[in-house]
Amino acid sequence: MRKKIKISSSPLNLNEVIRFIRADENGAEDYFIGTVRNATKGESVTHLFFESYEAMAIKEMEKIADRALEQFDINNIAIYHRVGELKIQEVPVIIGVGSAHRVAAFDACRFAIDTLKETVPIWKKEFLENGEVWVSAHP
Amino acid sequence: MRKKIKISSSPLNLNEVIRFIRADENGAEDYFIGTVRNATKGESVTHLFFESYEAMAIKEMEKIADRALEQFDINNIAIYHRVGELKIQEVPVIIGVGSAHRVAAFDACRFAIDTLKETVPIWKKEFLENGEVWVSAHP
Amino acid sequence: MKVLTFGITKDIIGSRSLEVPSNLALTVGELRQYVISKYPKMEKLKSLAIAVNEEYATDDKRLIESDVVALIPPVSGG
Amino acid sequence: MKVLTFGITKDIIGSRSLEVPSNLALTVGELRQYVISKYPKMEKLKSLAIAVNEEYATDDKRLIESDVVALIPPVSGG
Repeated sequence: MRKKIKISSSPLNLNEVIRFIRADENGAEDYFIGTVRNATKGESVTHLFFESYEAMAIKEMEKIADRALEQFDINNIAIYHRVGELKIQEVPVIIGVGSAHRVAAFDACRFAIDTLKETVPIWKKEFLENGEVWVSAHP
Repeated sequence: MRKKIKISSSPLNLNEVIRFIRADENGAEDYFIGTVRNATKGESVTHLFFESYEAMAIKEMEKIADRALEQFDINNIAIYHRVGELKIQEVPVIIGVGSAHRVAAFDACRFAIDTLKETVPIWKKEFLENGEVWVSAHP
Repeated sequence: MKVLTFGITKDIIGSRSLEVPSNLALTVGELRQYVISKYPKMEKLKSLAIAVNEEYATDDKRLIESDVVALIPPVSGG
Repeated sequence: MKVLTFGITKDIIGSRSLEVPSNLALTVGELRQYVISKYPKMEKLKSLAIAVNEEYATDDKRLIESDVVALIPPVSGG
Protein backbone atom coordinates (compact mmCIF):
# COMPACT_ATOMS: atom_id res chain seq x y z
CA MET A 1 0.00 0.00 0.00
CA ARG A 2 1.58 3.23 -1.11
CA LYS A 3 -1.04 5.81 -0.07
CA LYS A 4 -3.11 6.46 3.01
CA ILE A 5 -5.94 8.99 3.17
CA LYS A 6 -7.97 10.00 6.19
CA ILE A 7 -10.56 12.56 7.23
CA SER A 8 -11.21 12.61 10.96
CA SER A 9 -13.03 14.65 13.56
CA SER A 10 -10.50 13.53 16.20
CA PRO A 11 -6.95 14.93 16.52
CA LEU A 12 -4.71 13.66 13.71
CA ASN A 13 -2.14 11.09 14.79
CA LEU A 14 1.29 12.04 13.45
CA ASN A 15 2.83 8.83 14.77
CA GLU A 16 0.36 6.83 12.68
CA VAL A 17 1.42 8.82 9.61
CA ILE A 18 5.10 8.22 10.37
CA ARG A 19 4.57 4.48 10.93
CA PHE A 20 2.94 4.33 7.49
CA ILE A 21 5.67 6.33 5.72
CA ARG A 22 8.80 4.85 7.36
CA ALA A 23 10.26 2.09 5.20
CA ASP A 24 13.57 0.37 4.50
CA GLU A 25 13.77 1.87 1.00
CA ASN A 26 13.26 5.49 2.12
CA GLY A 27 16.19 7.78 2.85
CA ALA A 28 14.08 10.94 3.13
CA GLU A 29 10.74 11.88 4.64
CA ASP A 30 9.02 15.24 4.48
CA TYR A 31 6.07 16.10 6.70
CA PHE A 32 3.98 19.19 6.21
CA ILE A 33 1.82 20.03 9.23
CA GLY A 34 -0.73 22.82 9.05
CA THR A 35 -1.51 24.46 12.38
CA VAL A 36 -4.18 26.95 13.44
CA ARG A 37 -2.58 30.36 13.60
CA ASN A 38 -3.71 33.03 16.08
CA ALA A 39 -4.15 35.73 13.46
CA THR A 40 -5.10 36.30 9.83
CA LYS A 41 -4.56 39.52 7.88
CA GLY A 42 -3.85 41.34 11.13
CA GLU A 43 -7.03 40.15 12.88
CA SER A 44 -7.02 37.87 15.92
CA VAL A 45 -8.49 34.41 15.37
CA THR A 46 -10.17 32.63 18.29
CA HIS A 47 -10.76 29.26 16.57
CA LEU A 48 -11.61 27.62 13.23
CA PHE A 49 -14.32 25.30 12.01
CA PHE A 50 -13.67 22.85 9.14
CA GLU A 51 -16.48 21.20 7.21
CA SER A 52 -15.99 18.60 4.45
CA TYR A 53 -18.02 16.90 1.76
CA GLU A 54 -16.40 13.75 3.02
CA ALA A 55 -17.11 11.21 0.26
CA MET A 56 -15.90 13.59 -2.43
CA ALA A 57 -13.01 14.95 -0.34
CA ILE A 58 -11.65 11.41 0.11
CA LYS A 59 -11.83 10.88 -3.66
CA GLU A 60 -10.02 14.14 -4.38
CA MET A 61 -7.35 13.38 -1.78
CA GLU A 62 -6.82 9.97 -3.38
CA LYS A 63 -6.39 11.64 -6.77
CA ILE A 64 -3.72 13.91 -5.31
CA ALA A 65 -1.88 10.93 -3.80
CA ASP A 66 -2.08 9.01 -7.08
CA ARG A 67 -0.78 11.99 -9.06
CA ALA A 68 2.07 12.52 -6.60
CA LEU A 69 3.07 8.84 -6.82
CA GLU A 70 2.99 9.11 -10.60
CA GLN A 71 4.76 12.47 -11.04
CA PHE A 72 7.48 12.24 -8.38
CA ASP A 73 10.01 9.56 -7.54
CA ILE A 74 8.47 8.79 -4.14
CA ASN A 75 7.62 5.52 -2.41
CA ASN A 76 4.59 6.49 -0.33
CA ILE A 77 2.33 9.36 0.72
CA ALA A 78 -0.23 10.00 3.44
CA ILE A 79 -2.78 12.83 3.48
CA TYR A 80 -4.75 13.38 6.68
CA HIS A 81 -7.29 16.17 7.23
CA ARG A 82 -9.26 17.01 10.32
CA VAL A 83 -12.79 18.45 10.47
CA GLY A 84 -14.80 20.14 13.21
CA GLU A 85 -13.77 22.89 15.60
CA LEU A 86 -10.05 23.53 16.06
CA LYS A 87 -8.30 25.78 18.54
CA ILE A 88 -5.06 27.73 18.06
CA GLN A 89 -2.05 25.36 17.56
CA GLU A 90 -4.29 22.42 16.66
CA VAL A 91 -3.56 20.55 13.41
CA PRO A 92 -6.00 20.62 10.45
CA VAL A 93 -3.73 18.80 8.01
CA ILE A 94 -0.72 16.47 7.85
CA ILE A 95 0.97 15.39 4.64
CA GLY A 96 3.77 12.83 4.82
CA VAL A 97 5.93 11.66 1.93
CA GLY A 98 8.72 9.07 1.80
CA SER A 99 11.32 8.69 -0.95
CA ALA A 100 14.84 7.45 -1.60
CA HIS A 101 16.16 10.98 -2.11
CA ARG A 102 15.05 14.23 -0.54
CA VAL A 103 14.17 16.42 -3.55
CA ALA A 104 11.26 14.18 -4.58
CA ALA A 105 9.89 14.14 -1.02
CA PHE A 106 9.93 17.95 -0.79
CA ASP A 107 8.44 18.40 -4.28
CA ALA A 108 5.66 15.87 -3.76
CA CYS A 109 4.74 17.22 -0.32
CA ARG A 110 4.49 20.75 -1.65
CA PHE A 111 2.48 19.59 -4.67
CA ALA A 112 0.08 17.73 -2.39
CA ILE A 113 -0.67 20.64 -0.04
CA ASP A 114 -0.89 23.16 -2.91
CA THR A 115 -3.36 20.93 -4.80
CA LEU A 116 -5.35 20.06 -1.68
CA LYS A 117 -6.02 23.75 -1.13
CA GLU A 118 -7.30 24.06 -4.71
CA THR A 119 -9.41 20.95 -5.24
CA VAL A 120 -10.46 19.17 -2.04
CA PRO A 121 -14.01 20.08 -0.92
CA ILE A 122 -13.22 21.19 2.61
CA TRP A 123 -14.26 24.59 3.93
CA LYS A 124 -12.81 26.65 6.73
CA LYS A 125 -14.73 29.19 8.78
CA GLU A 126 -12.61 31.63 10.77
CA PHE A 127 -13.96 32.91 14.07
CA LEU A 128 -12.51 36.36 14.61
CA GLU A 129 -12.95 38.69 17.55
CA ASN A 130 -15.61 40.54 15.54
CA GLY A 131 -17.57 37.90 13.69
CA GLU A 132 -16.98 34.90 11.51
CA VAL A 133 -16.12 34.33 7.84
CA TRP A 134 -15.95 31.44 5.36
CA VAL A 135 -12.38 31.74 4.07
CA SER A 136 -11.93 32.58 0.37
CA ALA A 137 -15.68 32.50 -0.33
CA HIS A 138 -15.74 36.02 -1.77
CA PRO A 139 -13.35 37.75 -4.20
CA MET B 1 14.43 31.48 21.41
CA ARG B 2 14.05 31.00 17.67
CA LYS B 3 16.60 28.25 16.99
CA LYS B 4 17.50 24.96 18.61
CA ILE B 5 20.54 22.87 17.62
CA LYS B 6 21.49 19.44 18.89
CA ILE B 7 24.00 16.67 18.19
CA SER B 8 23.24 13.48 20.06
CA SER B 9 24.36 9.87 20.23
CA SER B 10 20.88 8.85 21.40
CA PRO B 11 17.83 8.55 19.12
CA LEU B 12 16.54 11.98 18.08
CA ASN B 13 13.29 13.04 19.73
CA LEU B 14 10.85 14.31 17.11
CA ASN B 15 8.31 15.27 19.77
CA GLU B 16 10.91 17.54 21.36
CA VAL B 17 11.46 19.20 17.97
CA ILE B 18 7.71 19.65 17.47
CA ARG B 19 7.25 21.11 20.96
CA PHE B 20 9.94 23.66 20.15
CA ILE B 21 8.49 24.59 16.73
CA ARG B 22 4.77 24.67 17.54
CA ALA B 23 3.65 28.24 18.29
CA ASP B 24 0.54 30.41 18.18
CA GLU B 25 1.93 32.50 15.32
CA ASN B 26 2.74 29.52 13.05
CA GLY B 27 0.27 28.29 10.44
CA ALA B 28 2.73 25.94 8.76
CA GLU B 29 5.41 23.52 9.88
CA ASP B 30 7.73 21.49 7.68
CA TYR B 31 9.79 18.61 9.05
CA PHE B 32 12.51 16.91 7.06
CA ILE B 33 13.54 13.55 8.50
CA GLY B 34 16.50 11.68 7.07
CA THR B 35 16.32 7.91 7.51
CA VAL B 36 18.87 5.15 6.91
CA ARG B 37 18.05 3.49 3.61
CA ASN B 38 18.74 -0.20 2.96
CA ALA B 39 20.64 0.41 -0.28
CA THR B 40 22.93 2.87 -2.02
CA LYS B 41 23.79 2.85 -5.71
CA GLY B 42 22.36 -0.64 -6.00
CA GLU B 43 24.37 -2.10 -3.10
CA SER B 44 22.79 -3.35 0.13
CA VAL B 45 23.61 -1.32 3.24
CA THR B 46 23.72 -3.08 6.61
CA HIS B 47 24.20 0.00 8.80
CA LEU B 48 25.83 3.43 8.96
CA PHE B 49 28.26 5.14 11.28
CA PHE B 50 28.22 8.92 11.77
CA GLU B 51 31.13 10.83 13.27
CA SER B 52 31.18 14.57 13.97
CA TYR B 53 33.63 17.27 14.88
CA GLU B 54 31.08 18.27 17.44
CA ALA B 55 32.20 21.74 18.53
CA MET B 56 32.57 22.90 14.93
CA ALA B 57 29.45 21.08 13.71
CA ILE B 58 27.32 22.89 16.31
CA LYS B 59 28.76 26.22 15.14
CA GLU B 60 28.04 25.42 11.49
CA MET B 61 24.50 24.26 12.31
CA GLU B 62 23.91 27.50 14.19
CA LYS B 63 25.10 29.47 11.16
CA ILE B 64 22.60 27.59 8.98
CA ALA B 65 19.77 28.34 11.42
CA ASP B 66 20.75 32.02 11.60
CA ARG B 67 20.89 32.31 7.81
CA ALA B 68 17.52 30.59 7.45
CA LEU B 69 15.93 32.95 9.99
CA GLU B 70 17.43 35.89 8.10
CA GLN B 71 16.66 34.79 4.52
CA PHE B 72 13.18 33.28 4.92
CA ASP B 73 10.02 34.57 6.59
CA ILE B 74 10.03 31.89 9.28
CA ASN B 75 9.51 32.06 13.04
CA ASN B 76 11.71 29.23 14.29
CA ILE B 77 13.97 26.38 13.22
CA ALA B 78 15.44 23.26 14.84
CA ILE B 79 18.33 21.20 13.47
CA TYR B 80 19.09 17.87 15.17
CA HIS B 81 21.76 15.41 14.05
CA ARG B 82 22.59 12.02 15.47
CA VAL B 83 26.04 10.40 15.64
CA GLY B 84 27.22 6.83 16.22
CA GLU B 85 25.99 3.61 14.67
CA LEU B 86 22.56 3.65 13.01
CA LYS B 87 20.53 0.77 11.64
CA ILE B 88 18.14 0.77 8.66
CA GLN B 89 15.12 3.07 9.28
CA GLU B 90 16.88 4.95 12.08
CA VAL B 91 17.02 8.75 11.91
CA PRO B 92 20.32 10.62 11.40
CA VAL B 93 18.77 14.08 10.97
CA ILE B 94 15.62 16.08 11.72
CA ILE B 95 15.03 19.63 10.55
CA GLY B 96 11.89 21.44 11.71
CA VAL B 97 10.72 24.87 10.58
CA GLY B 98 7.71 26.94 11.63
CA SER B 99 6.26 29.92 9.76
CA ALA B 100 3.05 31.83 9.21
CA HIS B 101 2.75 30.60 5.60
CA ARG B 102 3.87 27.35 4.06
CA VAL B 103 6.19 28.47 1.25
CA ALA B 104 8.75 29.92 3.67
CA ALA B 105 8.71 26.75 5.79
CA PHE B 106 9.37 24.51 2.77
CA ASP B 107 12.07 26.80 1.37
CA ALA B 108 13.89 27.18 4.68
CA CYS B 109 13.75 23.46 5.46
CA ARG B 110 15.20 22.60 2.07
CA PHE B 111 17.88 25.28 2.39
CA ALA B 112 18.86 23.92 5.80
CA ILE B 113 19.29 20.28 4.75
CA ASP B 114 21.04 21.23 1.49
CA THR B 115 23.49 23.46 3.35
CA LEU B 116 24.01 20.97 6.18
CA LYS B 117 25.17 18.41 3.66
CA GLU B 118 27.70 20.90 2.27
CA THR B 119 29.16 22.58 5.32
CA VAL B 120 28.62 20.72 8.59
CA PRO B 121 31.63 18.58 9.64
CA ILE B 122 29.84 15.27 10.03
CA TRP B 123 31.02 12.12 8.24
CA LYS B 124 29.09 9.02 7.27
CA LYS B 125 30.61 5.59 6.81
CA GLU B 126 28.46 3.09 4.94
CA PHE B 127 28.76 -0.58 5.86
CA LEU B 128 27.95 -2.60 2.75
CA GLU B 129 27.77 -6.34 2.35
CA ASN B 130 31.30 -6.23 0.89
CA GLY B 131 33.20 -3.70 2.93
CA GLU B 132 32.84 -0.16 4.18
CA VAL B 133 33.28 3.31 2.71
CA TRP B 134 33.42 6.92 3.86
CA VAL B 135 30.70 8.55 1.75
CA SER B 136 31.82 11.23 -0.75
CA ALA B 137 35.44 11.05 0.35
CA HIS B 138 36.76 10.32 -3.15
CA PRO B 139 35.84 11.88 -6.52
CA MET C 1 -33.79 16.62 -7.50
CA LYS C 2 -32.02 17.06 -4.15
CA VAL C 3 -28.88 19.23 -4.13
CA LEU C 4 -26.44 19.09 -1.20
CA THR C 5 -25.04 22.34 0.18
CA PHE C 6 -21.76 23.01 1.99
CA GLY C 7 -19.89 25.87 3.60
CA ILE C 8 -21.26 29.27 2.72
CA THR C 9 -23.89 27.82 0.35
CA LYS C 10 -25.44 25.99 3.31
CA ASP C 11 -25.53 29.27 5.24
CA ILE C 12 -27.09 31.18 2.31
CA ILE C 13 -29.77 28.58 1.72
CA GLY C 14 -30.24 27.88 5.43
CA SER C 15 -30.42 24.13 4.92
CA ARG C 16 -28.17 21.14 4.27
CA SER C 17 -29.95 20.51 0.97
CA LEU C 18 -32.12 22.17 -1.64
CA GLU C 19 -34.98 20.65 -3.67
CA VAL C 20 -34.78 21.67 -7.33
CA PRO C 21 -37.54 20.87 -9.88
CA SER C 22 -35.80 18.52 -12.32
CA ASN C 23 -37.33 20.23 -15.39
CA LEU C 24 -35.64 23.52 -14.42
CA ALA C 25 -32.15 22.00 -14.23
CA LEU C 26 -31.49 19.64 -17.12
CA THR C 27 -27.78 20.47 -17.06
CA VAL C 28 -25.20 21.60 -14.51
CA GLY C 29 -25.20 25.06 -16.13
CA GLU C 30 -28.97 25.36 -15.79
CA LEU C 31 -28.79 24.22 -12.17
CA ARG C 32 -26.28 26.99 -11.38
CA GLN C 33 -28.51 29.57 -13.08
CA TYR C 34 -31.52 28.35 -11.08
CA VAL C 35 -29.62 28.50 -7.78
CA ILE C 36 -28.26 31.99 -8.51
CA SER C 37 -31.68 33.31 -9.58
CA LYS C 38 -33.29 31.96 -6.42
CA TYR C 39 -30.42 33.00 -4.08
CA PRO C 40 -28.79 36.17 -5.51
CA LYS C 41 -26.06 36.07 -2.80
CA MET C 42 -24.61 33.08 -4.68
CA GLU C 43 -23.54 35.43 -7.47
CA LYS C 44 -21.21 37.25 -5.07
CA LEU C 45 -19.13 34.11 -4.44
CA LYS C 46 -15.67 33.86 -5.99
CA SER C 47 -16.82 30.65 -7.69
CA LEU C 48 -19.64 28.12 -7.51
CA ALA C 49 -18.67 24.66 -8.77
CA ILE C 50 -21.11 21.78 -8.95
CA ALA C 51 -20.26 18.17 -8.18
CA VAL C 52 -22.15 15.28 -9.72
CA ASN C 53 -21.66 11.88 -8.11
CA GLU C 54 -18.73 13.27 -6.11
CA GLU C 55 -16.80 14.59 -9.13
CA TYR C 56 -16.46 18.16 -10.39
CA ALA C 57 -18.80 18.57 -13.38
CA THR C 58 -18.71 20.88 -16.39
CA ASP C 59 -21.68 23.09 -17.30
CA ASP C 60 -22.80 20.92 -20.22
CA LYS C 61 -23.10 17.79 -18.07
CA ARG C 62 -26.72 16.51 -18.20
CA LEU C 63 -28.36 15.71 -14.88
CA ILE C 64 -30.58 12.74 -14.13
CA GLU C 65 -32.82 12.22 -11.11
CA SER C 66 -30.55 9.62 -9.51
CA ASP C 67 -27.42 11.82 -9.60
CA VAL C 68 -25.92 12.92 -6.29
CA VAL C 69 -25.54 16.67 -6.83
CA ALA C 70 -23.75 19.18 -4.58
CA LEU C 71 -22.93 22.90 -4.55
CA ILE C 72 -19.17 23.48 -4.08
CA PRO C 73 -18.31 27.04 -3.05
CA PRO C 74 -14.60 28.07 -3.03
CA VAL C 75 -12.70 25.45 -1.02
CA SER C 76 -10.36 26.42 1.82
CA GLY C 77 -8.94 23.29 3.38
CA GLY C 78 -5.42 22.82 4.69
CA MET D 1 51.25 21.75 16.67
CA LYS D 2 48.56 19.16 17.20
CA VAL D 3 46.13 18.60 14.29
CA LEU D 4 42.80 16.78 14.82
CA THR D 5 41.70 14.18 12.28
CA PHE D 6 38.19 13.02 11.36
CA GLY D 7 36.49 10.53 9.07
CA ILE D 8 38.76 9.15 6.39
CA THR D 9 41.71 11.32 7.46
CA LYS D 10 41.67 9.58 10.84
CA ASP D 11 41.71 6.21 9.07
CA ILE D 12 44.59 7.25 6.75
CA ILE D 13 46.71 8.59 9.58
CA GLY D 14 45.65 5.85 11.99
CA SER D 15 45.25 8.24 14.90
CA ARG D 16 42.83 10.88 16.22
CA SER D 17 45.52 13.54 15.92
CA LEU D 18 48.77 14.30 14.20
CA GLU D 19 51.78 16.20 15.54
CA VAL D 20 53.14 18.68 13.00
CA PRO D 21 56.42 20.61 13.51
CA SER D 22 55.27 24.24 13.69
CA ASN D 23 58.08 25.50 11.49
CA LEU D 24 56.87 23.28 8.61
CA ALA D 25 53.33 24.68 8.66
CA LEU D 26 53.33 28.42 9.05
CA THR D 27 50.08 28.72 7.07
CA VAL D 28 47.05 26.55 6.35
CA GLY D 29 48.33 26.00 2.80
CA GLU D 30 51.70 24.79 4.08
CA LEU D 31 49.99 22.47 6.57
CA ARG D 32 47.99 20.86 3.74
CA GLN D 33 51.19 20.40 1.69
CA TYR D 34 52.92 18.81 4.68
CA VAL D 35 50.01 16.42 5.34
CA ILE D 36 49.77 15.38 1.67
CA SER D 37 53.52 14.84 1.34
CA LYS D 38 53.56 12.68 4.47
CA TYR D 39 50.32 10.79 3.61
CA PRO D 40 49.99 10.59 -0.20
CA LYS D 41 46.52 9.02 0.09
CA MET D 42 45.29 12.45 1.16
CA GLU D 43 45.79 13.69 -2.40
CA LYS D 44 43.18 11.21 -3.64
CA LEU D 45 40.42 12.84 -1.56
CA LYS D 46 37.78 14.95 -3.29
CA SER D 47 38.80 17.83 -1.02
CA LEU D 48 40.79 18.48 2.15
CA ALA D 49 39.66 21.56 4.05
CA ILE D 50 41.33 22.75 7.22
CA ALA D 51 39.56 24.26 10.19
CA VAL D 52 41.25 26.68 12.56
CA ASN D 53 39.52 27.28 15.87
CA GLU D 54 36.40 25.51 14.58
CA GLU D 55 36.03 27.66 11.46
CA TYR D 56 36.89 26.83 7.84
CA ALA D 57 40.21 28.57 7.03
CA THR D 58 41.68 29.80 3.74
CA ASP D 59 45.15 28.75 2.61
CA ASP D 60 46.79 32.07 3.48
CA LYS D 61 45.66 31.95 7.10
CA ARG D 62 48.72 31.99 9.40
CA LEU D 63 48.85 29.40 12.15
CA ILE D 64 49.98 29.91 15.71
CA GLU D 65 50.82 27.28 18.29
CA SER D 66 47.65 27.84 20.35
CA ASP D 67 45.29 27.36 17.36
CA VAL D 68 42.95 24.36 17.39
CA VAL D 69 43.56 22.88 13.95
CA ALA D 70 41.63 20.05 12.25
CA LEU D 71 41.63 18.19 8.94
CA ILE D 72 38.16 18.26 7.30
CA PRO D 73 37.73 15.67 4.52
CA PRO D 74 34.54 15.86 2.37
CA VAL D 75 31.54 16.03 4.73
CA SER D 76 28.60 13.67 4.36
CA GLY D 77 26.09 14.37 7.12
CA GLY D 78 22.34 14.28 6.79
